[in-house]
Amino acid sequence: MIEVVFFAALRERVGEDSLRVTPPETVTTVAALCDWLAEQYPAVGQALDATPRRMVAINEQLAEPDSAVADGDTVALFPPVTGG
Amino acid sequence: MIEVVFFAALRERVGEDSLRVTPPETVTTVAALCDWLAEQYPAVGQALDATPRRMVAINEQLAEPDSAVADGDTVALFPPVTGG
Amino acid sequence: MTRIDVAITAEPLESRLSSEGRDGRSGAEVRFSGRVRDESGQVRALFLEHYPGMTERALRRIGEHARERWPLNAIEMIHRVGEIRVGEEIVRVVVWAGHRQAAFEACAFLMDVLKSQVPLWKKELTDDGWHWVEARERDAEAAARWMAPSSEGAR
Amino acid sequence: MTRIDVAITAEPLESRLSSEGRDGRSGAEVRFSGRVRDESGQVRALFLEHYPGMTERALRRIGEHARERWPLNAIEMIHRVGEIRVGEEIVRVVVWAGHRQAAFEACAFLMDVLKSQVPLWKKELTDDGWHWVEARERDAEAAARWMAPSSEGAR
Repeated sequence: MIEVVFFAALRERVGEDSLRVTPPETVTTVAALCDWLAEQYPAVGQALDATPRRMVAINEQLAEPDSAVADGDTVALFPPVTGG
Repeated sequence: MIEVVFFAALRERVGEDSLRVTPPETVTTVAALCDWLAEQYPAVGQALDATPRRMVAINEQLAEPDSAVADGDTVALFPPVTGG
Repeated sequence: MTRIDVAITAEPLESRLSSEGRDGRSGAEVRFSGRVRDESGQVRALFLEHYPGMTERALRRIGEHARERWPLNAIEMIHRVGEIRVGEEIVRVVVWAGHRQAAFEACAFLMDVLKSQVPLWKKELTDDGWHWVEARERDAEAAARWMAPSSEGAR
Repeated sequence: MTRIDVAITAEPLESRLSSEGRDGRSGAEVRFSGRVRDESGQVRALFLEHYPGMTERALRRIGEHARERWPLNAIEMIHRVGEIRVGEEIVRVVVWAGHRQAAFEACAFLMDVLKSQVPLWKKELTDDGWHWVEARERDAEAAARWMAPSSEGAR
């Protein structure tokens, strides 16, 4: 199982704070996970399309679209940060 | 008349806070004033020799050795500053 | 060892004193305070969202990068979250070092990297309602300059 | 117009609050505090001499240079004189601006120029008695980098 969490504008567009999902074993990267989520959850697909510039963190560390995801990970998707 | 004021190590070496002097008309620059002071006041000459790196201000504005000095000016001589 | 203190708080930062660093080691203290600006005269309030846990870890991580890169004695980073009014302090970064240049550079580095890598998001309230603030290209560029080969030396 | 406040005081700076700049104009406040360091564990106290009148004018003048060079909202410079103990604040420079980069640069500029152009002299008390502190080449170089053609733009 993978926990997917959303923040800020992306969270509002998805309409959920988080999803617990179990994608097929072929989903091994962040990019593949996003593609799979978009297929399974149309609201997520639309929210991702509406947020073309995105950042990702795996287990609370910044990561890239081609970073590996594995069972048990927490994957956070969010718009570019605007703190400070 | 020109008022010459000294600060910090230079003041201590001269042994005076200030001198009021009336140099001859040929003394028209800071450098010439220092040379003339050194001749007239051996203590000042020794203090200037002991302070080869010096700064100068004319009427409270930083100046250079070849800056012009005139009757009525206040000329300050001091070692490089060390504030902050 | 360089002390690193980080905090995320929903309370006004104005009421928090920073550690004093009056130990005779730190000749230089550089402090940055960011306040809510009202550029257009239209911002009523700001709301700051964060990623509990990761935000604090990310702050600590950038502090660790700074202390690898400059000789520092202590770092403090506090960021406010929740609703904030115009004029209030939103972030405070304080760096103590033996010499001022390291303190200035590390403090500027921390702010630049914070703005592009630490999970925090701003929402503005104007007469039209709440809007998420867009990330600025300028902030990404400010962070990128610390990654240039010429300014390397971190690890 | 950029407000410039300067002060020379024989009282502890720790007891002086800086103006707050909470007007909604200033997103960025950068503050430098310099404290008496005890590098060798041998400094008992420091004594600061100044040139009454000129010191204040020189501080104001470098503030004017800074406000010509960067878009700033306010500048505050306070320098302590007389006898000061290890750990106490000797100088505080605060810059308020709309954006952080101008505030960081102006504050670093003010400190560099203060250290090489403002009439203030330090004397240290060690076990051997009082000694005048020698000016450091590093400080002259730090000030000179702001005068380089590539960083021109002042006047």
